[in-house]
Amino acid sequence: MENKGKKILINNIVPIVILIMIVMAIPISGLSRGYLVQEMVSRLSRNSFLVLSLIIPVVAGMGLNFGIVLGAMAGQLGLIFITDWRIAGMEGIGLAILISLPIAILLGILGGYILNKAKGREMITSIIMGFFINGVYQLVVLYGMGNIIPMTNKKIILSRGYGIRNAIDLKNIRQVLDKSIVLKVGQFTVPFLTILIVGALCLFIVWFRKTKLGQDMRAIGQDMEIAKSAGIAVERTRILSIVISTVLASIGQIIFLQNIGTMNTYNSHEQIGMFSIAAILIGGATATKASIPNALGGIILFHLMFVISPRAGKELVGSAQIGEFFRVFISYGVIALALVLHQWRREQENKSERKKIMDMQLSGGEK
Amino acid sequence: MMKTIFIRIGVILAMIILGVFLFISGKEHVIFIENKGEKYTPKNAYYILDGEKEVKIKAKKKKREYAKGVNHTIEIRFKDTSGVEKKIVKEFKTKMGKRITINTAMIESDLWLKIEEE
Amino acid sequence: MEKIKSYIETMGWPRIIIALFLLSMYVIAPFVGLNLGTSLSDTLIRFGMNAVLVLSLMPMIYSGTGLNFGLPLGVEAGLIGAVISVEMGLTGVLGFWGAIIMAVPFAFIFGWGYSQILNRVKGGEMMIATYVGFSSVAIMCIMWLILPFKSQDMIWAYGGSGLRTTISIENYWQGALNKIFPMADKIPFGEIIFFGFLAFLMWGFFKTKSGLAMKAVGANPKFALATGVNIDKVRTKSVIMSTMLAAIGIIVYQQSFGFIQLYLAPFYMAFPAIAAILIGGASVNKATVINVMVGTFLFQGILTMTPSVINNLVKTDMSETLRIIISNGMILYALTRKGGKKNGK
Amino acid sequence: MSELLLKIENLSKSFGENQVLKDINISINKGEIIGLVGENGAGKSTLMKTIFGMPVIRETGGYGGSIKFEGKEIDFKSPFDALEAGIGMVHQEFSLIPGFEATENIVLNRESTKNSFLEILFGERIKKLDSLEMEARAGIAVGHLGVKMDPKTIIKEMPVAHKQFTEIAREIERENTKLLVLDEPTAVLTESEAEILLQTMKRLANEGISIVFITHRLNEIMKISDKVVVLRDGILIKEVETKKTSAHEITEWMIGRSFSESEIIKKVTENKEILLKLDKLWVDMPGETVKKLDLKIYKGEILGIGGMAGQGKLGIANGIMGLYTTGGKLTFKGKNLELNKPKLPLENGVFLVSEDRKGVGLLLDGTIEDNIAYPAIQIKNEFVKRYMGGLIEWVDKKDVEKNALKYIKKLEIRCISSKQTAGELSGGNQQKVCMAKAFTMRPELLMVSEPTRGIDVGAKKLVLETLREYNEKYGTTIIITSSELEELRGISDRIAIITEGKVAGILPPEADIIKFGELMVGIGGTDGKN
Repeated sequence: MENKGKKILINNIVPIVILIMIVMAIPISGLSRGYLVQEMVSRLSRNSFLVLSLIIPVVAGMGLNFGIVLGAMAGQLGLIFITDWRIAGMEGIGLAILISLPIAILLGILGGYILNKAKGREMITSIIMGFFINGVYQLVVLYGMGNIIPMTNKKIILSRGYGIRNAIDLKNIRQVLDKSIVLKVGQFTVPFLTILIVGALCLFIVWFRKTKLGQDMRAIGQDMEIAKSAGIAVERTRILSIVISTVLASIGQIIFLQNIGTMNTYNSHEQIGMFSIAAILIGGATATKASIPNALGGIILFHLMFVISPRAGKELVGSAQIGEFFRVFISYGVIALALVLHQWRREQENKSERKKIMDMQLSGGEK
Repeated sequence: MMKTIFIRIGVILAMIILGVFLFISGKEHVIFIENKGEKYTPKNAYYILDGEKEVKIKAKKKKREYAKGVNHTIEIRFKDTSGVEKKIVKEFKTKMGKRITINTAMIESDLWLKIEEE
Repeated sequence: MEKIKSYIETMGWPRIIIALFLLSMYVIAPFVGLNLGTSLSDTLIRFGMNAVLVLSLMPMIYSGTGLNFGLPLGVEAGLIGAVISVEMGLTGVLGFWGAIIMAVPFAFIFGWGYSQILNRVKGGEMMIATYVGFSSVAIMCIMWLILPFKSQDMIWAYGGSGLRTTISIENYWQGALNKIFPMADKIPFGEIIFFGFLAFLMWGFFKTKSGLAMKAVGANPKFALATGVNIDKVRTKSVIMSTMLAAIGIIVYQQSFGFIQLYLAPFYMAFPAIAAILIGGASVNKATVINVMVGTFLFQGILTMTPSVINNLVKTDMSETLRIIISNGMILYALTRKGGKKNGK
Repeated sequence: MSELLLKIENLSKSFGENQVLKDINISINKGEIIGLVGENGAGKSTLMKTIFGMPVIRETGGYGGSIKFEGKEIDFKSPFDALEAGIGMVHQEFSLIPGFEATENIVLNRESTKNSFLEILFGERIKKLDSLEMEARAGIAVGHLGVKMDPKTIIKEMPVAHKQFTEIAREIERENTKLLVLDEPTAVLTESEAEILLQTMKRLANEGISIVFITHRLNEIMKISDKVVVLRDGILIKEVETKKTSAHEITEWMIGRSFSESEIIKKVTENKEILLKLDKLWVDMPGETVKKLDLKIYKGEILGIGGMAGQGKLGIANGIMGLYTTGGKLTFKGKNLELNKPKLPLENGVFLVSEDRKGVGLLLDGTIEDNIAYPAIQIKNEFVKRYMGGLIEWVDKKDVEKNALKYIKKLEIRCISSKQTAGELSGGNQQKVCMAKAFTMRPELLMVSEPTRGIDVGAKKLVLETLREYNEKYGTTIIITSSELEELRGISDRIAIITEGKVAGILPPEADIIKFGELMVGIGGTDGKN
């Protein structure tokens, strides 16, 4: 029993450490409990869709997919078009998703193909791919829109006549999803429709794991060679997992930006990639195992820390800026720590696995 | 196999049609409302566009409104030449690429709605 | 024809495309009203600034620890050295060497700690290096605010505590290397000679006993193990060397640039350096001094030429976007090659 | 019961110019168990690959002769065609998904699914799995084996025997499995587990599934196979009913090579001084595990280590050099030598020429002279000039080149110059470079693993002569580990046969070849006393 307990402790070391830090920091930061809960509800509804989209590639053995940035870009392109055409309300969100769908699928296929060529190095390749496609995105948005791609709405075009402005006000779809059905639970306002959509995604993930495609992905995630020898189309299935994750990320980004109301065209997609992966890692996920509790728990922990640390920094050391940098440090430090622990633990497991076989053979051979 | 191809093409077509529909019903149109009558212009008039809150418009003034979708109703309230409070409800349609100006003062005459090329 | 084909094979298509791209830039420059002399010296100056930073990647590539995405860690050590040297008010060549001497111990400690982590995660180095680099930048941001620096040129004017984001070393040791060379603004003799000296040391190191051991660990770890080489010790040595060279590299960069950039400046410094050495022909586990020189020249050439040439041609400043596309495109190309077979995650 | 299932007629196969299979004629009836025996390299795995339609066979020029399955000529493009036709194969190392349940493994990629309307749109892989149906199918398959095993357990937590049964269950769960090939299934099982497996095979045969049982344990063959097929050097020696033969006779066929009279100059080793003693040595080398082995090596002798592949003979040398995790006690010249420290044996004058030339023995893109000098530089600081009080240890290129040229002449290494990269050399020349590397170290104990594997005859002769020359001239003790029994008998003073990770017995080179055979298949055995 003790070994089992120890095992659970080691597996979830990261969430526990963060939890302890948060519990200590709450009193220092002086933020009221009510404020924190309300903040968590809105942040949970805003980020869940994006973080959940990370689960499928992990199941398929592609590791934590920094290609989520690709999906976010596709979502933003959709939003740019509907703002330009001035489509408002739910129709605007629907159309944005519809426009971003083909783009996300295309980027997903491209991403999956590249990752297939860099087997064993998926995670670092997906980071670099995120930067590369960001360059292409800037080429299209900063230089393409306005001259090559006709844009009518002058408010989002730069003064020089082409290229999209850095910050766009999405007033025609701001909070449309969240405000549509609002539940009053005690003194907290809960954006019920968004929570419903997130719930639907959770059901989809659970259902998807049970389909033949989901099973193939789980098999490939565990051992690609055996899956291939059993006749599973490994390359195609890996690309499919990336396409699904990219499409979900584009929808997630649209939900995220409609909640915030403004979009900074050139870095909100990079930021979101970083925060989502930090969140799921804080939730206890690893490069080979990720579940829905990891995602949702991770969001709460990450954003609690995100909100508290600047205030705690201010109270403790008298400068919010330190709190600000502390927050950046925590999100990167946590990713580094989680990755190191995961790699290290995998080595320990392999070693003990080998030792177990060896002892068994030594004793087995005795008879 | 042919069946799946047809189904898939059908779904793609449906998505495109859905997109067009969303575009039309979601498009925000610019509607100008002015209070300039030929003979008589009420000192101030009030209008409610698509059930939004009531807006006051002084004489000779012009206001810009954004309205989503195709069918709209406008309810105008003003005092006529003899000082009697009048309330009139009109319906109108917005069309793609057309600019609409509604003249509250001339609401009763048939010149209340002007549609020009944008 | 055979000869050309094999030559293309070894050079690799992307490198040829970039070299032609750069050549075309130099050809177009005069037609677009740019005098060739200034653009060439512009490239050379930037070459001098970045060459040592790119050289710092070599030891880790040789020892098979992969591309050093944790370069910012070494850069931070260099920044500490530079800041202390300014705090002590050292000027001229003394200031420059003072900064290096101050930076080396920090680089040693940072490098050692960094190598202990990397030795525990063999196979997954690149991914973890990236985040160790990012977190080190974040910690140092806090340090710049807390550490007790007094020199007026460095701390915030009103607040009085914490360092400014950019510190001018105008009157300290800017251009220290070029004091004794005539037209230094045209061709940075100082930096090039300094780089030559370090490159020679690097070339020499790989002819010594521990240099050979390091090459063996990178090329074939099983062979190294069978020859009794202590793999972890060699990898630690290579990481410490890389971190120290990165510290020296940033000091050379600042000495020519004229400013010390703190806080989040070093955040993305690893990627251009790695793109440069890859353009030069290096792969995930093989790099030579020639790769460093060719790569830095080509990469910096593109950075200096694209803004001026394209601006005049198309009247838009696309250089920033092009830089991102080319540098990350190169790294992506290297990562998807079969070459780096065994390590790097 | 005699309905014909598989008929192989004068099958032949060659890779490049060496002939691997010559004129094989085998017929397998429905529900018959065929015991397939033969030394490693006798062509067993190539035969199986040909039947199974592995791409490697087609890529290397296909095969001669014909294979008829159920009367029809087969031309399988890939193993999946063979599976479709009803031929299942269970390899020695498990191909099971560790994190999956036994059920999921048994029906892998043949999962039963529920229909769903989405199917038309997203393809049939979108269908939901029908886990109840899958569990039922797995239950039947496991029941079929007559083994009580819970199909819900995860593979990782299963005992080895159950993993073996899961894999067999997967193969027979296919609807029309008619022929099952089992490659060394009992190698990892204990006695009792092997017994259950044999009963299961009997039960499956009675139900009409024919089984090809590849093993080197002759007692198992005698117990359950209906017919025995003996292969040696690619030739079909014998196809006979098991009833009409005996284990002794089979060994003879397996190994009965004519005892070539290569001249043996016998050197009687009278001085019994022990150079190296191994007590309860275990080595965790994948595929070559050594289990609690005791062995004594005398100073100045040439000890041959033989045995079948995968029995652990290669593990010994790698274990001594600390290349794989090792345990037990190792005394060298009376001193206890700490294990798992590769530097220690090298410093004490022990050197290993590895069996894996390309993977361990050489730096393929390093020059010949560097390769030869590497260990000497790292361990003995030879060829190194010290400057500034040892701060700089500069490698003297001229010395390195001189030393390399000496060996290039002595061992007749055919190369353009000593600066040529090792990767460009032929197999034989690469082996000579490895030998030169060993001789530069002037070791007291030289271990050589598979020195003559895959090299031309001329190089073979030269390598063996040089080894004997160094043994006589410098008194270097040599341990040669090889699967070429003839070679060992030609050069060693004593030959130890390793079976199942232990010393099965030590024989003088001129002992009867059958005695060697028996030790190899684990029948006889003097348990390595003398």
